[in-house]
Amino acid sequence: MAELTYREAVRSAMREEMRRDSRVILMGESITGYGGSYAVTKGLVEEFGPKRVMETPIAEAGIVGFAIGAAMGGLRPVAELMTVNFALLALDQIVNSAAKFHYMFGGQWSVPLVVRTVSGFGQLGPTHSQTFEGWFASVPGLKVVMPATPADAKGLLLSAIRDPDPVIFIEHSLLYSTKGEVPEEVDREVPIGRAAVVREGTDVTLAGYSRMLLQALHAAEVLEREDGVSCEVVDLRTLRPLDYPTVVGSVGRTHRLVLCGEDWRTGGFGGSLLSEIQDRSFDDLDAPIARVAMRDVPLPYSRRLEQQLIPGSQQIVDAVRRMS
Amino acid sequence: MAELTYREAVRSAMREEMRRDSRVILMGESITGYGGSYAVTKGLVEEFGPKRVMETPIAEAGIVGFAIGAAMGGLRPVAELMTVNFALLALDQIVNSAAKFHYMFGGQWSVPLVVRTVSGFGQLGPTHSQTFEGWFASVPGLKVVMPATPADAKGLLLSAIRDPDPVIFIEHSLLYSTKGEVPEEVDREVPIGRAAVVREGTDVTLAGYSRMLLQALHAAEVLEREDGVSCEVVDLRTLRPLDYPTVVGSVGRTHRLVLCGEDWRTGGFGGSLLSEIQDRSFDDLDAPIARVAMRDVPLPYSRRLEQQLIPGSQQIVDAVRRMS
Amino acid sequence: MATTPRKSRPRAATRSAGALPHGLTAQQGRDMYRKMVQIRHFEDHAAEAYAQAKVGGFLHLYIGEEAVAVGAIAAAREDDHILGHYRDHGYALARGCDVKACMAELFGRETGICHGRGGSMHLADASRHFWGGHAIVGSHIPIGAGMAYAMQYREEPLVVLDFFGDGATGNGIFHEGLNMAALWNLPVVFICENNLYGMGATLAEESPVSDMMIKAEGYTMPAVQCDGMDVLSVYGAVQQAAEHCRSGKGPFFVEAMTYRFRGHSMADPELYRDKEEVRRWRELDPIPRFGDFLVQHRITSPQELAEVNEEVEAEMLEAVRFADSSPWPEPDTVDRWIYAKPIDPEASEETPSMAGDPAGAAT
Amino acid sequence: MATTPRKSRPRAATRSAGALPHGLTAQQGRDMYRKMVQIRHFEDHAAEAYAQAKVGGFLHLYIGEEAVAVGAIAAAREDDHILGHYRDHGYALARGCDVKACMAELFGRETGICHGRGGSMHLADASRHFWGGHAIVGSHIPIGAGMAYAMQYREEPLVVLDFFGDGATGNGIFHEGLNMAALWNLPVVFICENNLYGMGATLAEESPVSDMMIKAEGYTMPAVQCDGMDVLSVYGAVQQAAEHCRSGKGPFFVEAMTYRFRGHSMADPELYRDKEEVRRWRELDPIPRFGDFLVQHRITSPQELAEVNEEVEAEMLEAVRFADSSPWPEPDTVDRWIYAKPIDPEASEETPSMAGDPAGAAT
Ligand SMILES: Cc1ncc(C[n+]2csc(CCOP(=O)(O)OP(=O)(O)O)c2C)c(N)n1
Ligand SMILES: Cc1ncc(C[n+]2csc(CCOP(=O)(O)OP(=O)(O)O)c2C)c(N)n1
Ligand SMILES: [Mg+2]
Ligand SMILES: [Mg+2]
Repeated sequence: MAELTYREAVRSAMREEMRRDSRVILMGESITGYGGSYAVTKGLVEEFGPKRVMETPIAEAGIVGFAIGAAMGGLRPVAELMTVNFALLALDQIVNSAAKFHYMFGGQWSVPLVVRTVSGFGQLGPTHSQTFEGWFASVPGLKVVMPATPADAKGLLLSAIRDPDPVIFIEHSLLYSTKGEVPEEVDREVPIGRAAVVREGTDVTLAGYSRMLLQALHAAEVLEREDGVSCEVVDLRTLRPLDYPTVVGSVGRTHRLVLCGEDWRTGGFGGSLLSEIQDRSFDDLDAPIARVAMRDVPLPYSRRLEQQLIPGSQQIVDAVRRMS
Repeated sequence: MAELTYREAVRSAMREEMRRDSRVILMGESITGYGGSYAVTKGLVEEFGPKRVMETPIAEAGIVGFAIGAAMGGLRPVAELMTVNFALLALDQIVNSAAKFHYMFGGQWSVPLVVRTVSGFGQLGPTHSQTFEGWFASVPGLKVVMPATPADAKGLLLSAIRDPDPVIFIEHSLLYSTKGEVPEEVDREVPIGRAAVVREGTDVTLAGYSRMLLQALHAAEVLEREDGVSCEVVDLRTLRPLDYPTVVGSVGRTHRLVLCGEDWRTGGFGGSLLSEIQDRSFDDLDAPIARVAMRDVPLPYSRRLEQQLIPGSQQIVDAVRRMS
Repeated sequence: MATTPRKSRPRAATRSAGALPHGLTAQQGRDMYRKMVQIRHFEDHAAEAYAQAKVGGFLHLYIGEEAVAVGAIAAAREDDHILGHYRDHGYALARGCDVKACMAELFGRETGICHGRGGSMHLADASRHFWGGHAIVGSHIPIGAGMAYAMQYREEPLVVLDFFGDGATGNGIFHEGLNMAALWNLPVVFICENNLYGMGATLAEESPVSDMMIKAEGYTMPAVQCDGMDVLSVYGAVQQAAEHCRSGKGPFFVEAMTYRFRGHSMADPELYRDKEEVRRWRELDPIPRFGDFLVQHRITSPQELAEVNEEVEAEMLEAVRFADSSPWPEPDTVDRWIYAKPIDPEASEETPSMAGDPAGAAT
Repeated sequence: MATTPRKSRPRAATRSAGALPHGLTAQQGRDMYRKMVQIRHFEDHAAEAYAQAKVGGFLHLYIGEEAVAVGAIAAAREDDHILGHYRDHGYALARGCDVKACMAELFGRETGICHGRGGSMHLADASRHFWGGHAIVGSHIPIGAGMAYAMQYREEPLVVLDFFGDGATGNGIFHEGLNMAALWNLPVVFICENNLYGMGATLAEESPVSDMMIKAEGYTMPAVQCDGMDVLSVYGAVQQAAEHCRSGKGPFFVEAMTYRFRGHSMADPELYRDKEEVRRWRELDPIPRFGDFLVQHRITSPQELAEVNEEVEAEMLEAVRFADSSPWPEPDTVDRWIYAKPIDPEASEETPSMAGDPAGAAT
């Protein structure tokens, strides 16, 4: 085990997989000389050269289309879209090409593509502070992964690169400098499609992913300390396919559920989750499922307004308190 | 009152508004000589000329960006995106430009833009049979309208063109030839943001929009005839902002709710709706809210497979029967 | 508006008997003729089946443009890669895809080349290096560049032929793809089928320049224009282009001037062009034109051509019979192929350790 | 990789005292100088405030490029429209936007030019026809074309200046916008600030051609290159371009060769370019260069220039004070401006008639 930052964990997954498999290539904007806008790819072009770490023009749709073709030609491309806000420019390629080919061509070939991108905020203003995991997670044919910890960031990225299907891998800018133990063995994949109970509890389940998982863990501590409430915390890790059994199992024990996300409440992924879990757990539930989500506002630049809007552990604590 | 098809109703809203207001222009692919891929704009270039009915290159992002600029310059553009599948190419402009400007520039100007587009299927294959209303409806700053009847198609389009905000107006290819009474007066707007109880009932509420509204009405008839179940049917009409009071009011009377949509179950708009209505109506509900939605499959070309997947009145009937 | 066919290039009419230009053998010439006839008859039958509601959705006919796919694909190696747009029957048949399986695809049957999942717009045959049939205009342009990158990276001497229409050049994705191909010097031939219309839009409505090859200049990409109604002209242009690519000199742009004799799709009322224009172009029909050429050069005879027509017609009747009597996909297969590696979380244990399982790579 | 500054065009050094080229008056010359100084000082203070964490998010400095915005905007009418990208302080100040309000925007205050909602990347001032500050690369290019269409349609003699970087030309949206502007002959000047980098990508990594103006050729759009380190060169180019547009001759492309002295944003470690290159370009600093020119031509004196510097510095200190002491937006205003016409279905009666209400237009 080594202690790595989330950023280093992502980088080490790429580095190890590139060492292991010469088909793996990276491509993206400012990922070479600049080292990536969040410094994730730093040092990789020096080790692997510009044929394997490709500096691209600012052309998100082209990047993803190109990576799809490279995948069809036998490579294992990892395309970086600088932030998920710019992924909107590539949605056609992601949805109409990557997610469709295996199905619509009758299983003739698959698209082993990873699209790495980043959610987050921090006074970036309305166009640069969004998160769209729910959109990706609604598309059959895509797998969608959002790791919360360095260990998962590494293990899930290894799985994603080795997966024969297109995987949308969403990192979080506010997690890059968080640290955690990461197994060193090259083959420590974390399987796609499995949630994890990361804290056991008896009174309420908090289910989250990415940054909100850490917020949920923090909320669990506060609730234990201040309210004597025992929270079970589930890290969803993969949004598609979603590991409903783990969530339903937890709800079967706690009878209460809070879903924690950062996307807008209306149309956000939490609604879909809630709908499905309600179906499966209706008789287990002692209270309506609660959601913590972003208020329906384009996230403004001003620090004060932004801080007021970003969901965090306090909102989770409040949601639990309102339940009981 | 005149009997018009849904197609004619959409066309007549544009024609009347163009006669009334010289700032209104149309733009889109094959909307002039060809008359529009669903013949909606037929005859308009002949009446208003190519300066007001603009044939564009096949450039969805450019079309929407251009229309945003035209709106900022004082015009009232109605941009047609041939189908909602191609709207993916324009999502950046819709989400990061149109939906954001009024907010992020501090209310200095608005973007009075209508994006008309079309959902639907009919052996069009996986890339051409999708519907993304839930994505649009999740974006603060957009208004999203999906009319079910010719009268609403006309009245809501009039409202949309006159609205100072960007409105996504989604028609349905399978509704174009349906007929209905449409008021003739030019100013018969149907207000954005109001649902309508289109059939009264006592046992269960069926809420739908666009084509699924007609399916719900049909299901209501079947259920009344065959099961003696009295359905109240609510036409949501506007998905953002959504008229929750009308839905909640109906559920207060019937205590049961089926949400009817055509988008994929996972991540679809129904999940968001369910989440919100459950919050508001938990104590009123005698059964979990049921959803009719598209199975999570890229809609295949083959007629047999497609027919098996498309949600319709039978699924609504089944959902109600499972409830009681 | 370009309403008059361009003057075609000088024909090879002065060559001696039995000789074809560009190093083509007589057999290759006869094969190319047969391929064009196949495409034509295939589509006539497809249109008929569409009228009988046996084929549904969008059906885009390539009739009139057969020389482009046939000439271009004949000029490539068998294992060179092909991508094209939704008007794709020509690419499939020119590449030698199974005619029955193609027809069955249009009929939506399990025996279809994509098991009925894709339909007319999404034919593909990976075993023949034909990678689709792409229905989103221009989307396959960067995809083709990416495939070419994989060939370059893997040092395979293969070239990608990427076909699209004049209309696609108005979409940004076209430029993003060309830019990347040029930046990285990739072995891809971009083949623009300039048929003067993008659905109902005329060339003049799509683009301020009417020669699409001009658009390659911003990428310092060499380009040629050829007569898309003359299979030999296309063959020559693509042969030159593919050689250029294969020798490591980077991408090449070929513009084939052509015309679709039928509407954009079966739904097209064709109000945007006049019958006289269509008539003039029909006179350049590439099939009789090449047939006459072959006869003139004594590479074949009128009788042989008539036989080809009959054989192909019989083949097509058989294909329609096959398609029509083929089974539908089984209802319970509708979830197949959403993923190459389906993952069923329902099968997972409830609380896997956070470190995950060390299962081997799925490569 | 273009690492050496291009030779600048011949300077107007032979002109007689007091005379400026392009018909500029002495006062206009002095104003342009002051504007450049304003931008420089504004950004120095912004960078300082950023270091103090009073300004957050992304901050992109225009230092080194001031001559482009100032020269171009001076060459336009006051009511011509301006759009630009996220590196936008220069456009705002060159257009005369309130310095305090701009600074307060960076501080996220209610007194900000966009009430703190947009921040540095999203400055705008509709009253001065400055339409933003656009943070999605290239997104404003078709938007500018659309505004130009509105001007043409309404027969207003106004021109749009649309500023973007070299990097933006790799994005499809650039081409879609240029194509439309050319097709419809619109009065828009596309101003490409070629500063040799798109974030960390060099020109050679972005584009197979290093002169961005070549990309206008595919649209038959006239183009000129100018020295972006020389405010007069930019002025001349944009004056010519705007005249062309205003006289109904359609769009025009101006490429200004320039250089950003600082990193892409405050977060940039600048590993991708060498210090020597930066040093060489710094020698071409447009501010002292134009100052010297004005002194040489006796349009101003070194003392006057020093005074300008002092006045501007005082102005900026005042702006920082203003911003720093301005109120934050009120928490309960966070929902303001999501819509121009908010609709509250909560206020609706439950069952409106299907025909809807006949309320008047919201125009
Ligand atoms: C992105 C996108 N926009 C619009 C369409 C609808 N559409 C299908 S074909 C077509 C015209 C394409 O013209 P061209 O590229 O010239 O090819 P042709 O049909 O003439 O062979 C259009 C607009 C589409 N499929 N994809
Ligand atoms: C569509 C999109 N992709 C990526 C980014 C991230 N990004 C911001 S600025 C920039 C570089 C732009 O370079 P250029 O156009 O040359 O302008 P410059 O910064 O040099 O002034 C990039 C990649 C973005 N904002 N939008
Ligand atoms: Mg065409
Ligand atoms: Mg630049």
